[in-house]
Amino acid sequence: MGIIVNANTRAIVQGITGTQGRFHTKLMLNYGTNIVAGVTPGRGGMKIHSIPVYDTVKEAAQRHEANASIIFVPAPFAEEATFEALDANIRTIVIITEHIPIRDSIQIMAHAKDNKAIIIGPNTPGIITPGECKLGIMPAQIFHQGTVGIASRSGTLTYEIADGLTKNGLGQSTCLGLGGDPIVGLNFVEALKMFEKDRKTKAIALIGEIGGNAEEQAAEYIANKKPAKKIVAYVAGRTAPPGKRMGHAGAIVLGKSGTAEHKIRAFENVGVKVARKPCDIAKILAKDF
Amino acid sequence: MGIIVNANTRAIVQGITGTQGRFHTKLMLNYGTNIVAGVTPGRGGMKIHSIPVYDTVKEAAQRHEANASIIFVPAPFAEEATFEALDANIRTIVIITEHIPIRDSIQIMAHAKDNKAIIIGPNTPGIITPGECKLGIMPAQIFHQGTVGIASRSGTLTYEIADGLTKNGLGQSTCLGLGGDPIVGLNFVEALKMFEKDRKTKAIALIGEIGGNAEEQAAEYIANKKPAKKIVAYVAGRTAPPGKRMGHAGAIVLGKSGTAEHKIRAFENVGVKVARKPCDIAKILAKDF
Amino acid sequence: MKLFEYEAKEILKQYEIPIPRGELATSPDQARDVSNRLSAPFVIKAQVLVAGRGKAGGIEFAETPDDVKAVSARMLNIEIKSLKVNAVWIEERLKIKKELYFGITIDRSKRSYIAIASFAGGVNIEEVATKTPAQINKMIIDPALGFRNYHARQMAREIGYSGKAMLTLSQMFRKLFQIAMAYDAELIEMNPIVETIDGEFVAVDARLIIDDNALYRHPQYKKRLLLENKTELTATEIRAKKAGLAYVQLDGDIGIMGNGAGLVMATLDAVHLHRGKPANFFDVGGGASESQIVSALDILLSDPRTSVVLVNILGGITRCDYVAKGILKAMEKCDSKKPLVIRLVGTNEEEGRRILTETGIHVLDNMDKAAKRAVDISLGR
Amino acid sequence: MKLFEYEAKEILKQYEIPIPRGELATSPDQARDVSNRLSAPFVIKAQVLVAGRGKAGGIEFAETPDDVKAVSARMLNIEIKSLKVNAVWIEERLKIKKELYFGITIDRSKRSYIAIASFAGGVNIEEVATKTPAQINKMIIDPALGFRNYHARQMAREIGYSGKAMLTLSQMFRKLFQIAMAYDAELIEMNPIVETIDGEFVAVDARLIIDDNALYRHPQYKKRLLLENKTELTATEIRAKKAGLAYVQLDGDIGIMGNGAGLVMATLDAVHLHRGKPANFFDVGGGASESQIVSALDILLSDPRTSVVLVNILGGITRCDYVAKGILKAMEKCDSKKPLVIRLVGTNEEEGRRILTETGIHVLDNMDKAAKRAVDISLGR
Repeated sequence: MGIIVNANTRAIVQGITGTQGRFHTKLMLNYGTNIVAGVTPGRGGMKIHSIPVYDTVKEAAQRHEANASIIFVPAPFAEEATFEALDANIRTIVIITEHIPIRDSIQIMAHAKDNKAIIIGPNTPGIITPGECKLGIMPAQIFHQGTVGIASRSGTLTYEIADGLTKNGLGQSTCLGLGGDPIVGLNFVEALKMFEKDRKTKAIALIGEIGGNAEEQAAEYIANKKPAKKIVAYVAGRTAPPGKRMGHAGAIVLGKSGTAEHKIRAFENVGVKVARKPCDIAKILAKDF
Repeated sequence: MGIIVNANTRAIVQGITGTQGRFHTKLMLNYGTNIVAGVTPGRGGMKIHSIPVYDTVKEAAQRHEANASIIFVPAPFAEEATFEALDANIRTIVIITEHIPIRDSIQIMAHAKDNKAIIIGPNTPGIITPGECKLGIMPAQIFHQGTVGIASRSGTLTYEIADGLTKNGLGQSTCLGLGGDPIVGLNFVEALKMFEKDRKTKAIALIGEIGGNAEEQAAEYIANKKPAKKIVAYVAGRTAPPGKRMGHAGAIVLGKSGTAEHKIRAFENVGVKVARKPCDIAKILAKDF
Repeated sequence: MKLFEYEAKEILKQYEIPIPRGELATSPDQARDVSNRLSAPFVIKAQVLVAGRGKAGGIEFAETPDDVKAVSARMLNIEIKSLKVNAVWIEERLKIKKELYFGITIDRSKRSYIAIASFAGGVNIEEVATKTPAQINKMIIDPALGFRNYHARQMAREIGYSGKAMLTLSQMFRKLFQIAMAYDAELIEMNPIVETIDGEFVAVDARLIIDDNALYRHPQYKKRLLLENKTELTATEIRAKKAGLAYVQLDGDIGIMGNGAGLVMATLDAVHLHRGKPANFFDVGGGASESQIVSALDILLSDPRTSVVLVNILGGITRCDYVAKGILKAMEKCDSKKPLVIRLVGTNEEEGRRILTETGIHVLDNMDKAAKRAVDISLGR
Repeated sequence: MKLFEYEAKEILKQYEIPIPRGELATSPDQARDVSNRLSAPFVIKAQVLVAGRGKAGGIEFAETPDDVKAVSARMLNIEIKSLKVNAVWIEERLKIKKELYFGITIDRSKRSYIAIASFAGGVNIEEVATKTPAQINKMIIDPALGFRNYHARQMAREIGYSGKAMLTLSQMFRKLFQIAMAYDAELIEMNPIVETIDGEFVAVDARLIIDDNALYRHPQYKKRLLLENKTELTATEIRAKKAGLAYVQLDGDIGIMGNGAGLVMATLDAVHLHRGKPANFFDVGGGASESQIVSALDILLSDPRTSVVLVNILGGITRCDYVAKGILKAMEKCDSKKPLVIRLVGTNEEEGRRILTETGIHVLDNMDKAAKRAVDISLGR
């Protein structure tokens, strides 16, 4: 099973006619993802990799009974695209787009909450339930079916860690990029809750980084709820100089709660083992399997 | 008991320092309404008729455990005032103010709906549960405790009819002005549902007028739900020339569904007796008591 | 408040919605000059604030500037539905492939704005709605979201367009919504939007009614509303409006004044039931001041059409003592011999009654009786 | 993007938020001229894009225009936190009764804007927040509602004001929110707002950071961002930014480039663990094009501080074949002898690896090993 996406996911691609949309639709189809339609306003009627393209999400969703969307549209149009998906009753939305203004993201999340929808991202590699569904841009060959659930704030670092797990014989139930922006949809706590309920998931890896307090909130949740499943963490940015921007706004060091040290201590205080290097995640988990 | 307001109502007055606010606060206090505080931004600390005035609704509501508000502020500030009351967890709001732009009223109603609040008005004389609570500007001497529930789209016409009832020995459970604007909060159907549940109410009078389709909706509701209580109606504007504005926008004749004839027929078709003159309401009801 | 076609089109132009090239003219010569700057053929449209001007001779075609002058001369000389034509709009006539409708108005029962689109524009949209409702596409506008680009695209799709045409059309829809919000429109519509044989979309006629209650946000129009020759209001209606009163002229002889639209309508109905004919609808509204009562009565008493004046006041916010004082002042001021029938009950009723009775004026407390008395007087009974 | 104090104050002024009378000067003479137009006493403030300039000599007082000239001459000659002072802001010094704080920023965990007010302004607000959190009033801003007048009034009440003072202050708060939205602020603050002994409220310092991702909506600032002498960025950082790359200069000797902020940070961490010193943080981001890879490597190879360059690419949107081609082109272009350590896995990995191996470049597939190799080279091991 895994969480959020699986063999029953019927996805549309918003922005399917753009370079990235087209390229990754192909890769998702190759992986076996059930992409049922694409949407690009003004391009209705054409086909991309045999997938029908519509002018509106409403048409695409209704005709193909879609239940998920992956968004590739440029940042200035991402808010609109998400709203359009929400209004068409799509309740699982992966926003790949990066550089979305914070003001727009805040509106996206508020409207999604009103609609009880799951937003993954923005600025995420997406989500993959290996062997069932890939709704994202991650290199598929890295991932294998298994029992480790991964939730990560970082894109490529997730691949790094999943690759390490796979090479050590540890497959994944679902691997989830939360997105690298200051404002994202799904967070660690919500992902933890889902992984706890998922029967296939036996262990959970949380990949954090400097900035914000999502890791601290996860630690607090773990302290209160004491999940039965094994949890391991990694936090990137120990050596990031405070106050400097590390590539995206999500990584600005904001006070103590934003530092890697603070996050690592928060995890360790509640009994979560924290890997020093990405490759140590696999070593820590391997001991238990 | 009656509906919405009763002896347990603890109301604040927004715009208490204005001429109308001040005047009607006095009259409501005289009636025995539990007015616990007033609000006028910038006037916090003063007293009106011994009632403390606050700068914000939040303070007034929290310190005095208010559960209702009556709004007298000028039209350009009415949207803000209603939002402030809603944000302070007040869930019964009577908007006396007239001439509120439609665009503002639409926002008021949407936000009230999100908060599951009851809005009475705008452009309403308010609501009175005789002998318990008057939250409005109606002349109190007209109303008497009794068993007829009145819901009306018109202000003074309501007094006319209540006066007629009282003089014929028919008191009222609650008398409610829905407001004369095109966009109002509570409507006939919602008022009907409440009156049906209210044990004190034995009969219901609906006072409609030309414009909109609130009467037709009420008729449809009556056809579907077949309420057990006796319902009588009056519709003003039989002789109104179509297309002319009758004093407020709420009375524009819009197509057939806006005419008095259409509304009267809708009521009669579902077995509701329609009075030809306001004073006939009392005559029709008197037969049954 | 209704805007003239040329005012509405000016706004559309500011928002870059395509409209036919055109200009306003207030004289036949100016009409010819204007058309010299445009390309033939032409359309000449009377600028009057009533619907249905086409059937009343308010829209005509012309091939040459001289024709335009002749047509304009005729049009500037007529009345349409009793309103004088003070200006004509001259514009280039398009080659029509299809006529569409798009409008935004209020849906009272949904408590929101509603967008309406149809591929069957160019005729009375209410008729289409009644006879072939399937040709009308409606969309309730979520007050929190507004009418977004994708909503506009959905509507353009629903009336049959796709690809680039859908995008162009949806932008027009979306802009009209922006105008509706910016101008507090109670109703705004482009009817028809013409799809030309070249595949362009052009708003050929535009209606815009501004919510009167929002006019304080639009002072330029508020000012224009009460300019003579620039309004659909009669002189008396303008006078009432300036005094902050709601007055509508009717064709009977019983002047009627009351407080509250519902009560005044019921009074009209009561007069009718007794076979009388109201001269007007006159609502002094809630909380009328003494001076408003004076203005209102002054208008009624000085109207040569009224034989009797019926005042029906039931005081809530309106205080009976103010009304009584106003009545006395008005009678003093007008020195009218016209009979007055006064019904006065409600807030400060005793005081009001005392003021009037002291000066010998009889006051009734029953509306139906007051209506009957007024009718009796008007019929000389 | 950080705005200069004078830029932020210009915006405040447009929104009619009271600020002290003041002007910008870029030379000591101009500073004196400016102060002649103002009333003594004066404050001279260095216009640099770093926090804490006060302690670094960036804020001084003066009594006469000649004093202003002298102070400005000194200030225009220094560097504050390694940034040259190119301009000073001269303004009238106020008579302070009280200093307040008001700011708006992002609350990540609530996914919304948050307003922060305190009656203990004028010092580091983070310090107040840590030591005496009760002196900080916070309000989460509902994205659907925004920060309305009554929210502003509530906050003004909460920091102890009522009556007219509350109204005045709340209007300043509300306007700051409007600015925050209009300018896509990540952070905006007035610190301090001075309550003068005359009871006026004046925003004495203003900070505004625009969300970089929203700069496309604010072209005037986007343009300014990359002007030399007008930015907090180093020359290399400007160069990287122009190429669409995220670069931060550090003080070691191992040039590091990767794709994805997390991966690059992990690479920095790994280099540290092996006791190496990164020269920089360099994220080429998702879907980097060949030419971006060329620009990035060009910057690193031509940096005299780097002894070795570590490339760590794990391809998702980024395609390994593009990266490989970019690496070859960059090497050709720079003709650098600097050792390159390349780690390349992910999308189109085989093709990328083939391209590089064919030209004799060794490619690693393990990040930790690559980090170790780079450190070994830098330490001459």
